[in-house]
Amino acid sequence: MDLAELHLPRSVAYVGLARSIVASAARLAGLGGDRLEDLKIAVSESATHAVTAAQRDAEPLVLAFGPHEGAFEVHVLSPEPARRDPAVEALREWPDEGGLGLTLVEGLADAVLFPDSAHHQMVLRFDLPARTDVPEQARRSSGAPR
Amino acid sequence: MDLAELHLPRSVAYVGLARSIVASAARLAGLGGDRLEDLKIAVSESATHAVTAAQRDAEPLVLAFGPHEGAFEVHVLSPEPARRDPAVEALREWPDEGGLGLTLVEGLADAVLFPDSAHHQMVLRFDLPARTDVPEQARRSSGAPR
Amino acid sequence: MELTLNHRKEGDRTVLEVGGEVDVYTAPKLREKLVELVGEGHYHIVVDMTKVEFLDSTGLGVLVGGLKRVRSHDGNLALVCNQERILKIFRITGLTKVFPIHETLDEALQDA
Amino acid sequence: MELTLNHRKEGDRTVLEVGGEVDVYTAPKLREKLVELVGEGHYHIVVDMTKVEFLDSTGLGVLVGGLKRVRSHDGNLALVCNQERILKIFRITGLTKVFPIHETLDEALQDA
Ligand SMILES: Nc1ncnc2c1ncn2[C@@H]1O[C@H](COP(=O)(O)OP(=O)(O)O)[C@@H](O)[C@H]1O
Ligand SMILES: Nc1ncnc2c1ncn2[C@@H]1O[C@H](COP(=O)(O)OP(=O)(O)O)[C@@H](O)[C@H]1O
Repeated sequence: MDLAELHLPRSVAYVGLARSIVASAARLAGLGGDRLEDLKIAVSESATHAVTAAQRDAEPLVLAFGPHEGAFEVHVLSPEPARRDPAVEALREWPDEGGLGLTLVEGLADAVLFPDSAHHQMVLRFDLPARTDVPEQARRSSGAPR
Repeated sequence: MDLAELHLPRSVAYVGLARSIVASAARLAGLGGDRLEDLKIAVSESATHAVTAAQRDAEPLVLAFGPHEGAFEVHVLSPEPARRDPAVEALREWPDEGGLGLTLVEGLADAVLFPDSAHHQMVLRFDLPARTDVPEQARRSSGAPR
Repeated sequence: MELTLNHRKEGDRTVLEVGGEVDVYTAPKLREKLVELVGEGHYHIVVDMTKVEFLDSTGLGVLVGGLKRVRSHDGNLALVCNQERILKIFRITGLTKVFPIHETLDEALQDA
Repeated sequence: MELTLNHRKEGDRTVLEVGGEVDVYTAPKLREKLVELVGEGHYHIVVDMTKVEFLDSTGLGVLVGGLKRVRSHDGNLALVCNQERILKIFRITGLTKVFPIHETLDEALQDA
């Protein structure tokens, strides 16, 4: 599984760049139309979570992505997923509205996996259309060459 | 200078993904139309050079990019820039046609810099239109937030 | 794409036109605007999202916050949205039951 | 975007239609095709690049190689290209002086 990796400064200013870059890779991999919009929102949620949950903004936000086993996958490493940063928490005006982000991700992706049991990593999967529909090079050049 | 970094497997299959991702970041940063096409070609040349000049394909191809001092910059680390890999050289049918790549990069970018004297790194600069023409968030979200 | 915010009075309603991308980076501007409007006594707000190009849960949270704010003044907050991709995220999160959502601004303004 | 290659005879010329992206990943297919055509005795080739969406120096190198190949058989290789962004890279590299470049296929076929 040869994924592309995007490293961004861990700042809310880069969440827009994250979703737009991952979407352009997904388009090359054969994801189209509405599914690209779904992917953009799901990536935005995961990146927002990873950025705002971080205790230190020194380490970059890392997203790994590419086609894998029939789906376009996005891997997001989320620091400190279980605990909430009190500083971020203090900014929340509506703590009782929590959970919208994860609800959206689960509603939009075809699958959401947490490969490590501590939930430090989140994998979003968006099923790709059958291979015959996708230009061959586009698929290869946006991820695993074979 | 907070650049985004793209890490790709060092394979010719990923050069297309590299140019398309860097172009989508440049578009967000305010680069438009023909200049995006120029950038795509220049990035393709640099990435091709970095991939084919590598002695080992273990290390990833790394491109760093973002707006900086009025231009959209792309930094490409090129392993072994001076020496030619004999294996790659043997594949060349037209050794006397060498130099097309660097000629194109220099003809298409507004500036090409080699910050280290050993030429291991190449920086391509594409001037961005005056700030007033560019949507504010697009600029920020594709690179240096301030 | 920058977030754009423009408001105007339409009878007893205040129409807030939102354009561009609403995410964790731009949402604070939308929140400030809603806080400001309510602070100035605008309690009957119609948020026109026809020109919104991106919205995620951070934006949803800000809209929910706006709703709570106007309700604490016996006001209301309605939405105008005709884009399927944006309606979808209101449906997934169950917020279609929380906000009155209209297809056109006229429909929203005619609603009692 | 995959590289597409289709050839046909037009009188004494062979027209090779190239579509999609020609870069370091796809160029070997174009080179093989040119080697194959010359091997089969096609020495008067018109490469129609109207549908090319991307071309960089690797592609230029393959075209130069094709030109050398047909010339060693007293043949020729002409190009059809009407896209400014692609003509530009021929100009920058000085290859407009090396290849006959035509705006349309008709023009290329009428050229002696
Ligand atoms: N990308 C992620 N990786 C791991 N855990 C996550 C991720 N996103 C959300 N969570 C967890 O799911 C819970 C709800 O998060 P979220 O839906 O973002 O809530 P909110 O809407 O309150 O920000 C939190 O405990 C959070 O830690
Ligand atoms: N991105 C780069 N970084 C450093 N040196 C480069 C780069 N691209 C080309 N060069 C150097 O410039 C020379 C010409 O390279 P290039 O134009 O790619 O030649 P060719 O067309 O023969 O592949 C070579 O010596 C190469 O090492």
